Amino acid sequence: MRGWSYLAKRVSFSLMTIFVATTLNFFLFRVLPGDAVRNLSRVPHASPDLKAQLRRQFGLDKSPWEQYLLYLRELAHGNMGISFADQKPVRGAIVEALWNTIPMVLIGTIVAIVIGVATGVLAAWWRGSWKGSIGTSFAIFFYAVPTQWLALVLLIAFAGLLPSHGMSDPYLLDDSTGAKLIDLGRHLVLPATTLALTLYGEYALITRSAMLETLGEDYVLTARAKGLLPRVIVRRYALRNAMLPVTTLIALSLGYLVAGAILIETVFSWPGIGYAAYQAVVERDYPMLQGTFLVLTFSVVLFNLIADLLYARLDPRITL
Amino acid sequence: MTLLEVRDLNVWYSLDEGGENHAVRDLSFTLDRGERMGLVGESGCGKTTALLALMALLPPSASVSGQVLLDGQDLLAGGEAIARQHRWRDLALVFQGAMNAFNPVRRIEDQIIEPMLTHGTRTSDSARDRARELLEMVGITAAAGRRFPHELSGGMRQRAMLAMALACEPRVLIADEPTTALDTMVQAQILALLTRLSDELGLAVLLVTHDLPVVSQVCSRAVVMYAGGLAEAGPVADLFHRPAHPYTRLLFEATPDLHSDREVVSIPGAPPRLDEPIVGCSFRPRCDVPLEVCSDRAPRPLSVADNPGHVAACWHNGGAR
Amino acid sequence: GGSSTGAGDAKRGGVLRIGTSNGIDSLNPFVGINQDDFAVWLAIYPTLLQYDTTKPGMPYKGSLATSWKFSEDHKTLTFTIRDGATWSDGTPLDATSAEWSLGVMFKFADGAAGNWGIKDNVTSIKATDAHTLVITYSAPAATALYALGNTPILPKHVWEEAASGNGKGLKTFVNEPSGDKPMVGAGPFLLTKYQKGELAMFKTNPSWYGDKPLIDGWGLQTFKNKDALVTALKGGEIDAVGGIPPTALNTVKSGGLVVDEGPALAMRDLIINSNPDKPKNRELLNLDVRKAMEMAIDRKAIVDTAWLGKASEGSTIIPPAGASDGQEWHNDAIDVVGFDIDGANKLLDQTGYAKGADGIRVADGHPMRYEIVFADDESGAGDRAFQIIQNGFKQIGIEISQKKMDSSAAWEAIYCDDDCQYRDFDLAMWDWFPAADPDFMLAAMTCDSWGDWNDSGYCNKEYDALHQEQKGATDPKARKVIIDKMQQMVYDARPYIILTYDERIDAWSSKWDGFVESSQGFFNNFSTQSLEKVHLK
Amino acid sequence: MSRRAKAKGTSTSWLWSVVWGTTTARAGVLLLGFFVVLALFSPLLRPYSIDQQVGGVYDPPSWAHPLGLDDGGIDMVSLLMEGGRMSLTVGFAAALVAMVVGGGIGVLAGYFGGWVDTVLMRITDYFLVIPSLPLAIVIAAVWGPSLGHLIIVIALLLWTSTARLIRAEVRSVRERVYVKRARALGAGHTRIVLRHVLPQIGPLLVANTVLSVASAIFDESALAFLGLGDPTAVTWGKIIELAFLRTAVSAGAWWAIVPAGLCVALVIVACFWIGQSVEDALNPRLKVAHLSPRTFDVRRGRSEADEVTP
Amino acid sequence: MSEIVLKVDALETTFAPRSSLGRSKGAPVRAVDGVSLTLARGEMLALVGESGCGKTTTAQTILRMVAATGGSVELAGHDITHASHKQMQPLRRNIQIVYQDPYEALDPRFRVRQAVEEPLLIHERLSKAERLARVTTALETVGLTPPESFLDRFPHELSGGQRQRVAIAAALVLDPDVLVADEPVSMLDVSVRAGILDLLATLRRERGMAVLMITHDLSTAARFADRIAVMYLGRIVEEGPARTVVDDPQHPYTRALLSVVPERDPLLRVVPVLLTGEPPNAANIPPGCRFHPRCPVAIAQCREVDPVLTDLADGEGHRAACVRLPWLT
Ligand SMILES: Nc1ncnc2c1ncn2[C@@H]1O[C@H](COP(=O)(O)OP(=O)(O)OP(=O)(O)O)[C@@H](O)[C@H]1O
Ligand SMILES: Nc1ncnc2c1ncn2[C@@H]1O[C@H](COP(=O)(O)OP(=O)(O)OP(=O)(O)O)[C@@H](O)[C@H]1O
Ligand SMILES: [Mg+2]
Ligand SMILES: [Mg+2]
Repeated sequence: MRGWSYLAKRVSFSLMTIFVATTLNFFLFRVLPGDAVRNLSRVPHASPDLKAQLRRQFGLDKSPWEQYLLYLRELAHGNMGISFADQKPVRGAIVEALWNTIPMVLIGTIVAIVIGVATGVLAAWWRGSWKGSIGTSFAIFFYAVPTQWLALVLLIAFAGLLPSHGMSDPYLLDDSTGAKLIDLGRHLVLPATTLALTLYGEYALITRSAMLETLGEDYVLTARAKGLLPRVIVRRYALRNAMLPVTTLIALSLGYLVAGAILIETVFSWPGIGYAAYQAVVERDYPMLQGTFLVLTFSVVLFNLIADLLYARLDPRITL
Repeated sequence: MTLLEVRDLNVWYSLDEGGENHAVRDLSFTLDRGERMGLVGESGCGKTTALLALMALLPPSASVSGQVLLDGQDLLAGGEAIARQHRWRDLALVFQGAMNAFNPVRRIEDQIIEPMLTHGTRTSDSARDRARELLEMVGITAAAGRRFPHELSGGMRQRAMLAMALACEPRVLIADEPTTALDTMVQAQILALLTRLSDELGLAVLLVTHDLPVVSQVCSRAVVMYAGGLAEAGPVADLFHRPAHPYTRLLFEATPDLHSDREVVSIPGAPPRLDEPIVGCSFRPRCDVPLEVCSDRAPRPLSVADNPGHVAACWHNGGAR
Repeated sequence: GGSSTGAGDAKRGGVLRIGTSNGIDSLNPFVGINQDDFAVWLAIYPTLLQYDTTKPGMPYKGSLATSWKFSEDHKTLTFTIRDGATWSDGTPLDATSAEWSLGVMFKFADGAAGNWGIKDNVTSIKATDAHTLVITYSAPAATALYALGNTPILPKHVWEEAASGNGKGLKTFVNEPSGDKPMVGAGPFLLTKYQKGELAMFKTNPSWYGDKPLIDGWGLQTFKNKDALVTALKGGEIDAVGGIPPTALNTVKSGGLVVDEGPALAMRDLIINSNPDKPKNRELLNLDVRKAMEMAIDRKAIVDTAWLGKASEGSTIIPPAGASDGQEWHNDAIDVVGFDIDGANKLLDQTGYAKGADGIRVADGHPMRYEIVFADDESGAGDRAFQIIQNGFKQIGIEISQKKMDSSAAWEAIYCDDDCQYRDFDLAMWDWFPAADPDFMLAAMTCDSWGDWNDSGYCNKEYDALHQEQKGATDPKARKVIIDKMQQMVYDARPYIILTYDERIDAWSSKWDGFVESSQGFFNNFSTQSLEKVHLK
Repeated sequence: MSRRAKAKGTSTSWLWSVVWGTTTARAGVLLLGFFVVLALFSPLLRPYSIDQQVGGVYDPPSWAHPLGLDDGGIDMVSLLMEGGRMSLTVGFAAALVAMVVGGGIGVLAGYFGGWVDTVLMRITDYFLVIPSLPLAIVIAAVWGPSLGHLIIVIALLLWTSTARLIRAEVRSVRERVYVKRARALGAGHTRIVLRHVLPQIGPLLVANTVLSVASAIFDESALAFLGLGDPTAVTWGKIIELAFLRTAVSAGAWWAIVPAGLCVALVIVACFWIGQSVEDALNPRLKVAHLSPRTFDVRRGRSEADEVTP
Repeated sequence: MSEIVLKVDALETTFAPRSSLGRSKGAPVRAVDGVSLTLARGEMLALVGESGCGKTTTAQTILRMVAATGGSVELAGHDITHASHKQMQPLRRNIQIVYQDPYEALDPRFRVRQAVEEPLLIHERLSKAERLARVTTALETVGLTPPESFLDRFPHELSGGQRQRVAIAAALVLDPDVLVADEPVSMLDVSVRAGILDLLATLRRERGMAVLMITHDLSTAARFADRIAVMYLGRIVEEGPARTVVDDPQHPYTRALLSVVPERDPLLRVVPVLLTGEPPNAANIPPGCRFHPRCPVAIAQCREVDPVLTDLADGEGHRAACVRLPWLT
């Protein structure tokens, strides 16, 4: 019973948040400068007639409140509007962009989690010795370097060796699945590495401090008193408990990741959601921008929820 | 008869800000098979440190000298590998904060089983049976073993902790203030349980507390520590009725009685700092009957009235000049 | 430049991979405005004419129309349409097709088809038979061929529905290939695949009415990141690039690539608000002040530093690369004032705007400090140019600061809307990519263009009269005389100080040959010659 | 023990002893100090003017220009100094704004609890889930780019975490006995907040602000890179952006990109070292490790204490 | 009996259950459930009972730190149960509190002087010199002599006993009528407890200050208090002169509580009466006598009748709340 009410509470908060974000999202974009219709029509010579007609078509002649209701209604039907830039439904473009972002982000994140957590554990274990300091220093460095800079540096270092633009070679002759996968893999290397490196630092630092915290807990001392081997204690006691905050933080960071990929996608022209958001700003494409913004918010809310549920799942003190 | 012997134990903690805390000083005592002994002293006098030293569980910032002999084998000399084999099999430890002594994300039962499997004293099936048995023994239902630590009350947790301590049938149970965090009624229950277990299983118990009456009721012998060193040790009756160290006497006098309106005293002053060398008797500044020699030289623990089981480190108790 | 060999012995086949940093904006001819869009339409749709970019004056040459003829009074234009042309799906392509398509653009010239601008003086468009298309005008039109020539002819059977009613469907029509089928077209190439913002793929159109191209097809890949563009070219991921950034020239040259440089049809300008009703900072209307400003601009430094030498010093509003109808339109007789700080200071001293204690001149009681509206698409080279101008102005006691805006905001800041009279700005920096024919650029300076393309607020009746006159000057030589005069007028009044004319840098892999030597580069929106002739070595 | 460590409290001198007493924190202070000094005196120390061309476009490093020249032929060392001045200004200003806003909201929510807490924290929650970079993009686009707006945008990204942290800490401070005692005494809210709560959270706020400076500089570089920085101010982020726009990568001019990013990274590392050391010191639990690859020493011989004789 | 300075009548304090989504989760916690007590000038009343029985909550309610949900509190003749913040302010100086934990009771950044003068700053307008004089006197009173050597110290430079003395000095400086001491010595070492308790005894003797001392240590209560009130699950179950309650307990709960107090003398070993059953839960108070589920002598009637405090015939103001009283021996 309690579990369901917890779930219900979390889910309703998430929905509430999405609603607020949607509303904010709508009104925020109303204040952008630049006339939507001018951008929309892309025609400086457009007659007043045509402009008025376009205004009507895009609902820009209505009051903001009416537009807002209209927007909500359409959204409820999964309609995110028509892109001003290319007159195509926003939803399709966003779905496509998301599918492009996901593999890159997924691979980068998995790599980051694996090496980040491992470094964090070892750095905590070797705290105070030179080995620990090296681990920590690496982590801090990668935590500190600007993402776009790291991307550029990798670009300089690997220019010519690895593709640095887009996610596939459009002129690939061999169109077998294997060749396509290899091609995608080659394109993935630089963006995913950039992502993995920047995240790695963060994850290692989070893990390290969570480990330090748990290593100071009384149950670790008890475990030692029980005669358990250090590696058993690290795994079953320290890491297992440290993973509670680490998992949550990682899940949370995943939510922001999609948005955070903007920089990487910009440098490597990766046709993902972040790049789409950036392009939409540049092109003043309100519907597209609203759409990406909504998707990004949605991802944060979703991962927040996942983090909560995961925490509840991992920590028996919280009953689901 | 002697099971555990501590000889000239010294522990220093090196401090972050430089210097070191000499937390345990030349502590020696013995613990016999099946015996219940109390270790009492003011807060910060080194009780916990001494216990951790017994199990070689001190932090890396510590350094020790002296010997901890279990059946004649030195636990400190062998390093972590040797000490680990003895932990829980021979010496089990119950901490003050049973709250935090259990891993919050694992079931009680699994945590009880764990040392049995680690030390290979049981197979996994019989270990599980044993865990249930132990839980029943300390007065919680075996089903409670399937629960997580936070699902038990403080008293139940302390009992479960006792059950866990008994898992490998240790010969010595070391209990560091096992009842301070608990309510008087629960405290009485736990102490009764402890007494019963030690009687039934022939378990030697080293009970650390700052509550003298508890020691009086539960233990046969006690060691009184002051500023890291031994002040007096002996049978509790002797300590109460014939204290040979003014600190022991004052400590008893500072404790009120339920049924008498006897004057209750306090001991003026505070214990000495442990990060500075102590010249002379460490208790001298607070002592109500100081001698001249006390400020110059530290007294050695000597037998009181030729009773080898009762020692006191006080110039009033004699000592070579 | 690329050399052309005879088509006969050249190797056939291969896909030419072109990289661009401009990119396709939209494939819908009623929506797209990018240069690459126009180039693509030219490649996939038939046009009546194309330009011959191999000749300096870019004369017209036939395409779907084999010949054209003006009547005596220059009010009727007759095209002869070639025989046997078809759309790629087999539907016949003849004069009626052109009539329908141009008719639609004519009909909606005030609306959806505004950017094709084919309305000027046109009274009717008629196909008298399958081979003859007749356009009639209300007045002699010097720009008739320019207006009609390169306009894509769209397949009626595809567009008919979108063009029905008020034509609002034209703007929302999705003009992209679907599935495996190439899009219906009748140019030298067919569009087979399109991914917005990334790639367009073309294959040679087997049923094209012209000479078959040598390649199997070509692709146009968009690189928003210029570094990636250059890297891809160097790494052999693409074969040819139009518009290499000057900063990468050395890298490209050292990479064993063929580099082709030439003037481009683009310019960078400093706009001085010339609205005569300007209420504030009216000293900027003073011609001497403007002249002094020009004298304080070190154009050479801009060319060298901002453009690394890959630009030329500007003068008039018609770039030297502007040519059509066999005529080059730039007035090179203009006496451009040189970089001369002392002269500028002297000139300003005469105006009475003396320097204040802080070295800034004071005009009518206020210091000569101005904000420059700066469209952020000029960033990079533009920033550098600004810096140089700022330094120069400082030496003559004028302080300017950069007010960077994205292009929408910049547009808001300087362009008049429908009925606005005045925009409150002093100076601005932006660019122009004029058309081949000078009419468009000249029109942007007329009083009529207020509320439209006229962003400087310049208005001069005499100039407007000349503008009307050149429109009717059907002889290019005569027209040039008028246009020279107009260029001089604008230069003297300085609503614009033209800073530089762009130069383009194209480069391609040495595996390829056959690019047609052209003033407009190998990939442009004037002709498909290069794409038709290019081939593997 | 830990209780005592905590009760020892946190005074300014304590803060200083942490910052100057820990090796990493001291390294951080020195590193940050180095950049701050360079920044403060950048107009005096700069070897060359930052708007005067002193050589060719993207000239490589030489003795006269150890880090080469940028795409406008301007000395990189001078540019980096000026960039540092601006980046640090943005960083510190944004962190301060975030500290005031976030700290204020955190204190209010944490101290008053109840509906004040609920409302303020809900607002914070909403801000927390809004993807910050796109929000910043939109705001920068709406307001137009300027240093002041940039500072506000970045502060907007930062204040939520400060608010949450401070709220949590204030809630715990509020439950401290001495605060309860003050309430029992009849002390007003102002007095309690100003005299008891604020001084107590001070060090944490300082640590958090130092870390915020790092985030702010990081965010500035990201926004600048996306073209949302102040176009007229030279910042490290701006330097990277310009180099990117002007194809420094394909021009092979690594010196136009690498040093600016390293500067950002170094400042962030310095802030991290300081902030983290303070936070660690505030959390004495981190000092205890019950498990470690090292073990205690075993000393031979007897205690010296015994040998002490007057 | 002399002047009553504090009168608590049928005091009730209920903590609302935590709610989620508008629905309440669990039952309300009735931490204090009908407590009545009086405190006369110069008297020390010890409130004893198991952990969680509501001792602290009673104190907090008396001090208006939490709101009472029923009953009344009268301080020196003023009903303060519903006094506003403003009305309460001048009355606060009459009632002061000392907390259990001397390590937490002082602001770590306040010097001794500041900690002790804070009440003066809040309640009185005095010159700096006057304040210093008051602070010095207070420090002397609590035995921190010479005061000058303590004035400028920080709490961490003091021992636990000294800190508790500073806390008491800060409570004394306003010369209150009532001092509430919530477990004032339980965190201190045995060796220094007596000093603090003696100090409290002196204060009430010499200043006529009434002390409400909360403790779970019956020996201490017996030794230092005039009267003892035994609390169980939010209610006082037995009350009377300290000696009488200890030597002649009437309520079975008091008896059990007394039986588990360990004796100092190892030779006197007593057999404790161990209560079984779940520890009491203030969110779930059993019907009838609230002690019956754990009572060793409960009878059927206990399940129905909720006994009230009744005077016992010994004429010493000894009262207990048990159905089975008076014992038939
Ligand atoms: N890790 C450590 N580093 C430095 N000093 C320490 C450390 N642990 C304990 N000490 C110091 O050593 C002395 C003895 O501490 P210990 O915990 O053994 O005392 P205790 O008798 O158990 O006290 P309590 O009754 O408060 O538990 C104290 O002065 C304490 O401050
Ligand atoms: N703020 C609160 N909200 C909800 N329940 C509370 C609150 N404070 C106390 N309680 C509950 O009220 C009951 C009485 O608590 P109180 O602290 O008064 O007991 P106590 O007798 O002082 O115990 P102890 O001896 O442990 O200090 C307990 O069940 C406690 O859990
Ligand atoms: Mg201890
Ligand atoms: Mg309490």
